[in-house]
Amino acid sequence: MFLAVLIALSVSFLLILVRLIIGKTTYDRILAANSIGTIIVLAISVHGFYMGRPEFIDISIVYALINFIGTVAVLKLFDKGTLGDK
Amino acid sequence: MINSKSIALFLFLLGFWLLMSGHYTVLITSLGVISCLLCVYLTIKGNFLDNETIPIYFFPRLIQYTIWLIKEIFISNITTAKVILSKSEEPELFSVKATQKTNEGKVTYANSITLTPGTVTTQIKDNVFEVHALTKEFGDDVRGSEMDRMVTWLEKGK
Amino acid sequence: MLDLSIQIISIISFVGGVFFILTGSIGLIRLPDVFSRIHAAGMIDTAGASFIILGMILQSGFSLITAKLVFIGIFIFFTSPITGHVTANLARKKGVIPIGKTKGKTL
Amino acid sequence: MDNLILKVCTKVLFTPIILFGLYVQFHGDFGPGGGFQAGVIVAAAFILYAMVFSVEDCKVIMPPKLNFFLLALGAFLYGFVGIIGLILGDPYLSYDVLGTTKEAGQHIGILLVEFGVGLTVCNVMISLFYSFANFNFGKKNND
Repeated sequence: MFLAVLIALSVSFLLILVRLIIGKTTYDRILAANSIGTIIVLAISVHGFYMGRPEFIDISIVYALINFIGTVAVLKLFDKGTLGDK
Repeated sequence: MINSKSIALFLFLLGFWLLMSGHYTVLITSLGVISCLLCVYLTIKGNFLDNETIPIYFFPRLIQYTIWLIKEIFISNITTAKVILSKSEEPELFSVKATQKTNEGKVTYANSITLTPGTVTTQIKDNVFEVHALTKEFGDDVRGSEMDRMVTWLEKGK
Repeated sequence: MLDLSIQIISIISFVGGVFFILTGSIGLIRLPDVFSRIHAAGMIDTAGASFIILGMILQSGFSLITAKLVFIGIFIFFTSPITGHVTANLARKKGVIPIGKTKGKTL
Repeated sequence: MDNLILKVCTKVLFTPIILFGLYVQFHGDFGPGGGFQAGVIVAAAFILYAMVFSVEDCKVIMPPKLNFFLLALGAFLYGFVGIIGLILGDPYLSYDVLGTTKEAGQHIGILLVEFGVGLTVCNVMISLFYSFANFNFGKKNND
């Protein structure tokens, strides 16, 4: 059952990867990267259950965190051209 | 320095720690209490321990609001799935007025709009929100301003 | 009996989550512009994630793992609208014109 | 970034992220984690705050002087725990002599060394961000 969910998550990962590659605008790519992040967060915790080691969930919390902060950083870089104040 | 907000934030963080930890020895739990105190101290030092950080007056009505919001999210998810699969999207852009007074109320309203798929807040200026909707029905839902009334009700507290 | 029904509910919940995630990714490819695609991404973040997390909660039984799964759910629910809004806001500010009609005065 | 939603939500998220980092720090010997990851998570909270508000606002919470002091303190703690073992007649960085029993000594030693690593990593990340944040990537300001 967990394996089936993992396979479905990989299929949707590949589908979103298509959007990430064809892109058009930068915002499409950022959006697709953020969605891939969410998929990976889910995949890490499902994989933890599949392997019988649910302490993998800590890692997926960290991944969700880094996904959010990374998206904010990329958006700020496109907005201002720098991460600081200038 | 020690007021209702700092105590509420401390209790919230302590609950978070105890739920995460799972090892209730004296050493680890006392380290947890020190960590929570450090976090509260950082907010006081950075001078941002205000109603936006921890809106305590939201709490009495928060559970009822969350249940209502989850119901809305579920309904609009099904509608969005139908729209995507049946290729019947006709996006539109419009602006609505928000009746909330405070920043935290406005942010809750804007986040609730974005959290229900089918509608996205694109810009905020004072109390006018610009909203992008996937179809006309979603737009009508936002213009009918049921969510606005719910958030204003949440904001009033007890 | 109870065990079996919990298993069945958890499988239904996984199927629902997978359905919403696949629909969201199809929408992410098929919809015409950035602003519409944000709705599809929001669907992955809300319905997809919460159904799969619900399925895992039912599988794990009641323990501290449940609390951590709930934290992931709350965190995703908290950050998904922020990134969605900021992306839309930036695209709008940089002059991406949305497809479709605009009603009344916009900002 | 001048965005109301981002500002309010960063204020809300700041303390839980730091607390999660400290959780990873102190539970390093029970599950995945440890000093290095914890330091990066805590630093990520500061970096998020500095990006959304401004570097100056972040310097109110973590002044550069305190930052350098903590950076050095972490490395000092690591070395100091090692040298205690050396003084008490064991090899460098052996934890057995720190507590009354061997087990307790191991626990305290690992906790202290990991704390030193976390402190150093966190403050190195923050000071790197302070140094390079205002670097302009060849793009003009357009607002």
